[in-house]
Order: sequence, then C-alpha cells, then structure tokens
Amino acid sequence: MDGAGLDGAWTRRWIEAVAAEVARRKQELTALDRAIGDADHGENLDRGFRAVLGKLEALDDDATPGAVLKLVATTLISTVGGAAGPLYGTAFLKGSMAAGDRAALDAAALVEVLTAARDGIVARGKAEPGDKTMVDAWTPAVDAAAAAGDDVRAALQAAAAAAAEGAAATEPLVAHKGRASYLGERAVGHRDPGSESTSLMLRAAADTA
Amino acid sequence: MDGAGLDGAWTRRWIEAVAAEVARRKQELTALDRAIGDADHGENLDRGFRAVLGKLEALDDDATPGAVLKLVATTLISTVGGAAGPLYGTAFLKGSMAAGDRAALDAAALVEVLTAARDGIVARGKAEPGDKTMVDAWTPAVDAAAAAGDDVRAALQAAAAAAAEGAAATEPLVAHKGRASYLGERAVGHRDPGSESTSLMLRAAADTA
Amino acid sequence: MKKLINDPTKTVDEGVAGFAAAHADIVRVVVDPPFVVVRQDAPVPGKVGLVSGGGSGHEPLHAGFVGFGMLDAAVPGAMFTSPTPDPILEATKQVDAGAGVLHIVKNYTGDVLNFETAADLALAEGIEVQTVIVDDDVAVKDSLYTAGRRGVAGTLLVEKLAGAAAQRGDSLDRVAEVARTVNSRVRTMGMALSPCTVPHASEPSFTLAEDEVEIGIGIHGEPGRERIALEPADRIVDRLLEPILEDLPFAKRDRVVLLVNGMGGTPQSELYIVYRRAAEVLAERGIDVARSLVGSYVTSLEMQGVSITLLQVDDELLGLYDAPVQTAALRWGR
Amino acid sequence: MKKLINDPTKTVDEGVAGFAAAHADIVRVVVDPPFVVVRQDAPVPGKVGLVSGGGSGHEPLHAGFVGFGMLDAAVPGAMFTSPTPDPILEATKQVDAGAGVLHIVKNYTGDVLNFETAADLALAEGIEVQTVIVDDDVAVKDSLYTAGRRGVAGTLLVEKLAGAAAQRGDSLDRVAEVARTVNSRVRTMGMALSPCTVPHASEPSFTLAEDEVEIGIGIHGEPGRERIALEPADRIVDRLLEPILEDLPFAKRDRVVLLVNGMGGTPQSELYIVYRRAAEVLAERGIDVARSLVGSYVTSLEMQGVSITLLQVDDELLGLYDAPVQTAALRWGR
Ligand SMILES: Nc1ncnc2c1ncn2[C@@H]1O[C@H](COP(=O)(O)OP(=O)(O)O)[C@@H](O)[C@H]1O
Ligand SMILES: Nc1ncnc2c1ncn2[C@@H]1O[C@H](COP(=O)(O)OP(=O)(O)O)[C@@H](O)[C@H]1O
Ligand SMILES: [Mg+2]
Ligand SMILES: [Mg+2]
Ligand SMILES: [Mg+2]
Ligand SMILES: [Mg+2]
Repeated sequence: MDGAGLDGAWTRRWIEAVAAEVARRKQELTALDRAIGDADHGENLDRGFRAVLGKLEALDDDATPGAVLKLVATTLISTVGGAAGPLYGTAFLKGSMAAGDRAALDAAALVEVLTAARDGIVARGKAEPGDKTMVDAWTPAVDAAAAAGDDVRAALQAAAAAAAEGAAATEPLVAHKGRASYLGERAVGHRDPGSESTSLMLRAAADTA
Repeated sequence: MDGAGLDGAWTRRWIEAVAAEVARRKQELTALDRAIGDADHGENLDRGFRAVLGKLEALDDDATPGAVLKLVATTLISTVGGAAGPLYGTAFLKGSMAAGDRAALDAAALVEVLTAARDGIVARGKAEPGDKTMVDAWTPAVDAAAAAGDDVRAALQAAAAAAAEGAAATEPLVAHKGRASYLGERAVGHRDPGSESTSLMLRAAADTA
Repeated sequence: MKKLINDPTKTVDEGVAGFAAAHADIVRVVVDPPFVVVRQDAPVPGKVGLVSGGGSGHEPLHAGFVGFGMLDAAVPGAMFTSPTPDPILEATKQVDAGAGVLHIVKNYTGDVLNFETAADLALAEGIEVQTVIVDDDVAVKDSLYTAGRRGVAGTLLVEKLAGAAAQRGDSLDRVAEVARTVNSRVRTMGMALSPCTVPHASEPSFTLAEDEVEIGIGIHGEPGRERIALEPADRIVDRLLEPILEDLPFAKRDRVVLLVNGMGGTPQSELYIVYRRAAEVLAERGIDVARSLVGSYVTSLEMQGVSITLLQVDDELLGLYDAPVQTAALRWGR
Repeated sequence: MKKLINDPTKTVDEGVAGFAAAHADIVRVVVDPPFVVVRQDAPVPGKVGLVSGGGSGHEPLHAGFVGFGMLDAAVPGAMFTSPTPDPILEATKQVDAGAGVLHIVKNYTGDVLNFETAADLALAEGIEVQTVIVDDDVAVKDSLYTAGRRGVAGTLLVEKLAGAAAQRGDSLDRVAEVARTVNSRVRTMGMALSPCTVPHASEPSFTLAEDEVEIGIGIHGEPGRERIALEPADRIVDRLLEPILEDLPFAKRDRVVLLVNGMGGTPQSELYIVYRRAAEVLAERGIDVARSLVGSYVTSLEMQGVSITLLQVDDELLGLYDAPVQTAALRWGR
C-alpha cells in the first residue's frame, strides 16, 4: 500500500490469491477449454495451485519473491502436466531467475520478471502474438507494465488491464498453436482458456499489491 | 362361407393373413417382449412368416391343409430361432401330422389339429397353464373349439375369442417359463408376447374361414 | 441410438463377413445356412469338436473364441435371438472328426430348444453329440418355477477349459465332464449403467434414469433383479460379489479365476477400477486369485456395465485355463 | 453420464492399481512419482528402453502395451492430460539398461513439452534419450499454422514395430529410425457418434444431435473437422478412407496393415462392419491388406466411434509387426 517494492510476503499473498481464484473459476476455465480444447484447463491449474499451497506452508517466512516464484515453478512443472504445466512452469522459473535474490521488486524489476516470464513461454511454445494463446495476454501486459512508469502498483494494474483486454481479443482469432489450432475457423468466437488464466493471474497480482 | 370344411386354399389364406398381421403388428409384439423379454418377438415372427410367404408361392395350388401346415412348420423352424421358432414350429408340425392328408378339415379334425399343436408346444417347452406363456392362449382355445360343436367356423371363432381372453389373462401373472421368469414380480402387469401372437394367429384363422 | 451400421436387417451378416475377412488365418465362414464360423483347420483329426452359438450382439462371444484350444465352430443367430437348428447342424457336421461333438449352450429356452433339435438331427446322421448347458448367472433364482439360471460370462470359461481338454485329446465324455465341472464351479453377476438398443428397434431395451443402475442384468437387455440409485464402484462390486461368494459358496483358501467383464460400452479404465475392488475383497476373504482376465468378452451391444465371474479351480482346471489358446479374442501360450 | 468410479479425482490411481494387480505377471507399478507402469523384467540387459505415455482415458494405450516386444514403460497422466516430467524421468531411469531410451510421444503441445523436459533431465543424469513424435491424424492440416497433426491410433503401430526392433537388439539410432519410418508411413482418420465425459466434468466434451456425427474427431473429445448427418457405415468408411489414401498417398499394389480401432463405447460387431467395407474399398483399389487388427485399442473413455489406420509395410516392417508380443492388450507369436 505504500511506495515500497513488492516483497516476498506480497508474492506469497499473490500466489494464494491466484490459487483461490483458480479454485473459484475452475469450471469456467474448463468450459472455455471444452469449447476449443479438451476440457481440462481449470482442472489442471487447480491441481497445480493446490499443490503450490501445500508447499508454500513449508517455505521460510522471509523467502524472497524469487524463492517463492521458483517454488511455484517447480511445483507447477511437476503437478500440472498438459501444455499449461510446462508453459506456466517455465514462466515462473524464468521470472524467478530474473527476480534473483532481490528482497523486493520495484517497477523496473517487475518489468524484468514479466518479460522473462513471457519470453520463457515463447521460447518453449513458439507462439507468436495473434496465435490465440496465453502469449496474447502476456505480451500486452508486459508492454503496459513497461510503459507505466516507476510505480510498481500502477505497473501491475496496467498489466492486469492489458492482459484482460488481450484475453478478450483472442475471441475473434483463428488459433495457430495448441489444441484449438485443430479447429480452424471453428475456434472463432471462443476465448482462449490460457489467455484467460493469465489474465486471472495478473489481476490477482494487481489486487494483492 | 358355406358349411364345407376348411380346405387347402383356406389354410393358405389363413397363413397369408397371419403374415400380414404379424407384419402390421410387429412393433407391438416386440414392445410386449421389450417389457418382459428381449425385444425381438415381433421381429422373429416377421422374419419367419416373410420366409413362409416366399415358400408358399412354390407350393402346389391343390396342396392339402396338412401340406401347407408342414411347410409353415419347417420354414418357421429354420428361420425364426429363439424360443418362438421351435415352439411354433413344433405346433405347426404336430398340427400338420394331425391333419394328415385330409383335403379339408371339419370341426372334429380342427380340434384334433389344435390339440396336437398345443400338445407339441407343451411337450417341447414344459410350460403349464398359468406359467405366462403362449400355452395360456392355446389351452383355452383348444377347449373352446372342442366345446363349440360341429360347425368348424363357429369352432374357429370360439377358439379365437378364447385365445384373446387367455392372452389378456396373462397380464396379472408371474412368469414361470421363458425370459419373463427371470423377472419375478416385475413381470406382473405385462401381457406375454407369445400369448398375444397366438391370439393373433387364431383370430386370423377365424377371420379367413 | 446412433450406430455404425448400414441396413439394420443386415448387421449380423455384415459383421460376420467382416470378422471372417479380418481373421481368415483362424476361421472360415459357411454362409448357407447362415452363418457358421468354423475353425480354419476343422475337422481336426481325432479331436472332439466343440460347437457353441447363440444370439448375436455378445461379440466377441462366440465367434471370437473359435480357434486352436477353444471352439471349433460358432453359430451366430440373429441379434439376441438363438440360431435355428439348420446352421447348428451344419456346424456340427463341419467339425465332427469322428470323435463326437460337444454343444455348449447358454441356458435360454430358445437356445436349448434349437440346439436340441440340431442334436437330434445330427444323431440321425450318425454324429455323436453331447450337450452342456451353461447357467452361471446368480442373479436369477434357480428353481422349478423359472426357466433356470441364465448362461452369461461364465460361458467363456466353459468354452476355454473344455476347449483345452478337447485340444489335448480328451474323449467326448471327458470333455463334456470338464465342461460340466466348470459350469458347476463358475458363478457370475452383472449390472448395467445404461441399456442397449437392438439395431432394428426404435428404442432401448429398457430405460434407466440418470441416477439409476440395474443390478442383476442379463446380456440381452432383459431387466435385472432390482433397480437402485447409482453408487460408487466399490459398493457396486460388493453387491455383485456377495451373492456370487455365497452361492457356491466360495471359501477361504479357494483358488479362483477372476473375470471382470465389460458389457460393451464400458471403458477399460472402469473395468480395472472394478477389478481393483474385487481383488481387494477376495484378498480380505482369504481367497486366492490364481488368474485374472479383464476385458469386454461377453457383451450386450453398447450397453454400459460390468459383470464379475469367479471360477473355483484346482490344479487340473488351472492347467486347462493356462493351456495355449489362439483365437481372435483370446490368445496366450502359443 | 454414469460411470463405474469411486472418487472422480481418483479414477486414474485406482485404474492403474487395478491394472497392476491384474497383470502382475507382466508389469509392476511405481507409485511415486505417480504413476509409472514398468515391464516386470526392466531394465532388460543390453536392450534399448521404450517409454511412452500421455493423458489417461485412452486405455489400453499405453499401459496395455507394456511387455515383451513392445514398451518397457508407460507413463499415464491425469485424464486427457499429459504427464509431468517427473514420472517420465523416473520411467526413463527404470528402463535404461545402458543402451539408451526412446521416448514415443504423441504430437500434442503438452506431451511434447513435458517429454522434452524429462529428456533434458535424463540427459543431465547421463542417459541417452531420443524422441519420436507421432502425428498420424490426417484430420488435422499439417502446416506452420497449426500445432501439427495429432498422434492417434497409429501410435499403437509405432510402439509395436519399434518395440520389436528393440527386442531384437537394435541400437537406439536404429530403433528410433524404425519408429520414424513407421510414423512416416502410417495415417489415421477417426469419427465419433457420441461424445465422452471426463470423470471430473459435469458435462460431455461436446454435444451431438441424435442424427449427427463428428468426422475427424481427436481422441480427447476435441471437436473434429466437420459435423455431418448420420450416414450408413459404408459411406462413413469411405469418408474416412479417402483422405487417408490420398495423403501418403497409398497406391495400387501397396501392402498395408489395416487397423480398425474402436473409440471405447462401440460394440465389436460395428467395428467388423466397418472393417468389411474398408477391406472392400482397399481390394477395389488393388491395395493388399497384409495384416488386420480390429478392436478398441486407442480410445476416448466411453466415446462411440471408430478410426481407421493404414500402415504401408515392406518385408522388414511386416516382420516387425509379426514379431512376438506379450502385453496385457496385445499378444501374439509367443
Ligand atoms: N504453443 C503454445 N504457446 C503458448 N501457449 C500455448 C501453446 N499451446 C497451448 N497454449 C496455451 O495452453 C492452454 C491450454 O492449456 P491446458 O488446457 O491446461 O493444456 P492442454 O492443451 O494440454 O489440455 C491454451 O489455452 C493456450 O493458452
Ligand atoms: N417354455 C415355454 N413354453 C411355452 N412358451 C414359451 C416358453 N418359453 C417361452 N415361450 C413363449 O415364447 C415367447 C417369446 O418368444 P421370442 O421372444 O420369439 O423368443 P425369445 O424368448 O427366445 O426371445 C414368450 O412370450 C412365450 O410365450
Ligand atoms: Mg486442455
Ligand atoms: Mg424375445
Ligand atoms: Mg430372443
Ligand atoms: Mg489436456
């Protein structure tokens, strides 16, 4: 609430909020995936974030943002599976590496973390903006955060808003990556589930900061 | 229509009428069998009587009642299958043997034929009256024909009426033979499909005489 | 009910034709009288011939079990309808090598009567025939006041073990005795989650509400013993096993073959969930599961459901179970 | 949708436990990390190890194909969800006998990424790993603008032939080459009459009207290429075969393995009706069906439907197909 950076406690709060939101919106995410995928995205993320909650308890109270993010990364990688598991796992892993051992993240560090996360996803999944994937939420979010100046909370708000718009903007698209790409024109009119979960995560980040 | 006995032409007419009625009421017979059996009685008889029609054409114009009945018997045995195939097959076979080489059947001969048919069914299937099978239509029909005096047409009318009553009277029964016997009390309230097809056959006999 | 068929009146013909083409290395098919599926090398010199058959719709039973170490011929009737005597007689002639023929018949009035006529006709042609009636279904009361127990999934085990006895060269009397022994020691109970629809019918053979299951189902979509609310798989398994165990009865230290059989529309993963609990219950009771078989072997078209079968075995029966078999649907040891 | 399950979140665990208990003569199961189904005698000295895996719900794929002459380990993920790297790594370690390990991966983003991570981790532990991606589904356009073709029923043939190559002692390079050759010559197309429902879901993965079928369906209840009115089986077969034949293309005098695969809820009789027409069409085209396989091998829970797979073979590939195999779901020649 003050001008200080985002510390380990916030990171933990954020992740707990993501877990709660994923649990609450599990069916909705799965329903998006049912329309153009295989009806498991909500279930996958919920399994992962429930496991994360269990592990968070065992983590040191004074863990850095980077340490929290690393724990999230390894837990998602080993519990989620599917496409979202490795992609979000890589995102959190690269984000944690960008955070390093900083005790708190200022706006510049936040942008580094978000950029590293997005770049990790692109490196693994090879999706470009417009391919109707989570990249379509991440990329505008990174750009908005970078343009937001040096208030870290404002940067998070901007990222969350841009991710939400990016997710909505996937609706008219034909998909070129992931399961929805099998559908051709039939994917048009449906929102990409991964872009929506990305939006959920960044909204939780802004709301807990 | 006169007082003469039932000749080969009538026998043929009768069987053609049975075939037509079975085709018309196929679904109904199968629906009865669906409720307390395996949903094929109408289908089975229709397959059999369609085959009979094909064979009847090749039969001599002046074939005796016994010859027509024998053809029906062997055709049903080799095309119907299930329980009804051997049972009706035996009925027509024993009936044809009782008819012998008579050119026409008077009332006494008719009663002999019907009795032989019923006895054949009982000998093969071991059902007693009240077991909720076709025997419950045959037995009152034989009795009514025997009691009808020496007008062969009146005898057939009496047999048809009694068979219809016998079929209706199977409804409150628990079955002791055939598939319906697996159901115990659950068969109560449903008419036995074989008793209904017997009633159909004897009604056609009366109507064509 | 949507089906992958052409003409509803030709489903059996076309299915048999496809089966024959796909397994020409194992079987050949006689189409007139329709249909007899015969072991490719029948009659096998000196060997007792094994013939089974019954209504279609239970595939792979029986045609899938024709081959080395099991049946010599199978006679598929119309859908859920016993075959007529003509093809049964033809099958009997095709497999007779002079050592006689065993008819394995599931206990349904139609099957019993048609096989009976065929056996009489075969006898008249000088072929020695014995008949074994299979009636393993504990869902039906066996009494003077019913048509008796039905033959269901246990039929597979009768065919397997009698087939092995015939393959090793046993006499007709001895093969028939093996078949009767197996039948006397095998018990089955089934259930359905959903009904089946015969191709020529416009509606399913019975209806179940979205939360109902049918316990004690037969294999022709005949209604079962009772209709109850859907329960967890483990509870359902307990319900099926209880009457089986009581009936023989099966006792501590018995050795058994455990067959978990899918009704046609049940995914394999669910069969293994059922197997898991069945094995657990048997272990608790001190019953030794010597062999296991899990799959959809005796089915009712696309019906969803399962049956559990236990066969009490000794060394000899276990040896017959383990003996090599090579058919379209069952293969091991060779 | 009624199911024979207990807790929807435990269907995979309990199914694997049942599978392991029923087939203890062929496999053992590692439960932590969950789950790895390993060939009983792995690692087989000197032999290249074969690991496959993927989302559950396609049984008997992959666990049913673990055993002599086929896979050394299978890694079942959550329902329709690729497994995570941990159990894949564990499987890789369990089957490595020093000759290296081949990962057979169906082409889905999730499977590819998780196997990729596992392969990296295995390499870091000094295990040589090669990966073959299976993408036999002609329903999906293979282009830069999609995730590429899906791996479907052809996977079974890749696993069988590569398994035979490994069993005869081929090197890792050679086994991988066989797998890639098979993948390059195998084509599949599927369709569905009804959807499937994952256990944790309240509703089916898609819906079809009573007169509609989905052509070009995947094996996860993903919507297909197009939705059309129900047609006779023969017309549907023609629709499935046409794009398969054109794609490779298959030509006159080619020899093929023909696999007619049920989606889980389709009765065997319908698969044979499909087989009949497929064999007829291939005969008309002068294509020689050298071997046939008909059954529900690569499924989508209780989905009703079928896929047709053709593999173009030469003498060597045919020899690998015929080589002995002894797994829960596929057995011959031994
Ligand atoms: N190549 C890719 N690059 C980026 N994101 C992807 C890619 N493939 C899939 N995704 C994302 O993953 C989401 C699906 O995740 P999920 O349903 O959990 O996995 P799966 O598709 O394996 O079932 C999609 O909505 C999409 O946003
Ligand atoms: N033992 C028996 N004696 C007399 N009639 C019987 C006997 N068993 C069955 N039936 C008759 O057969 C009818 C059923 O015929 P059908 O449906 O064609 O054969 P299945 O029962 O083999 O499907 C029953 O309705 C009953 O009237
Ligand atoms: Mg998904
Ligand atoms: Mg019937
Ligand atoms: Mg019947
Ligand atoms: Mg998935």
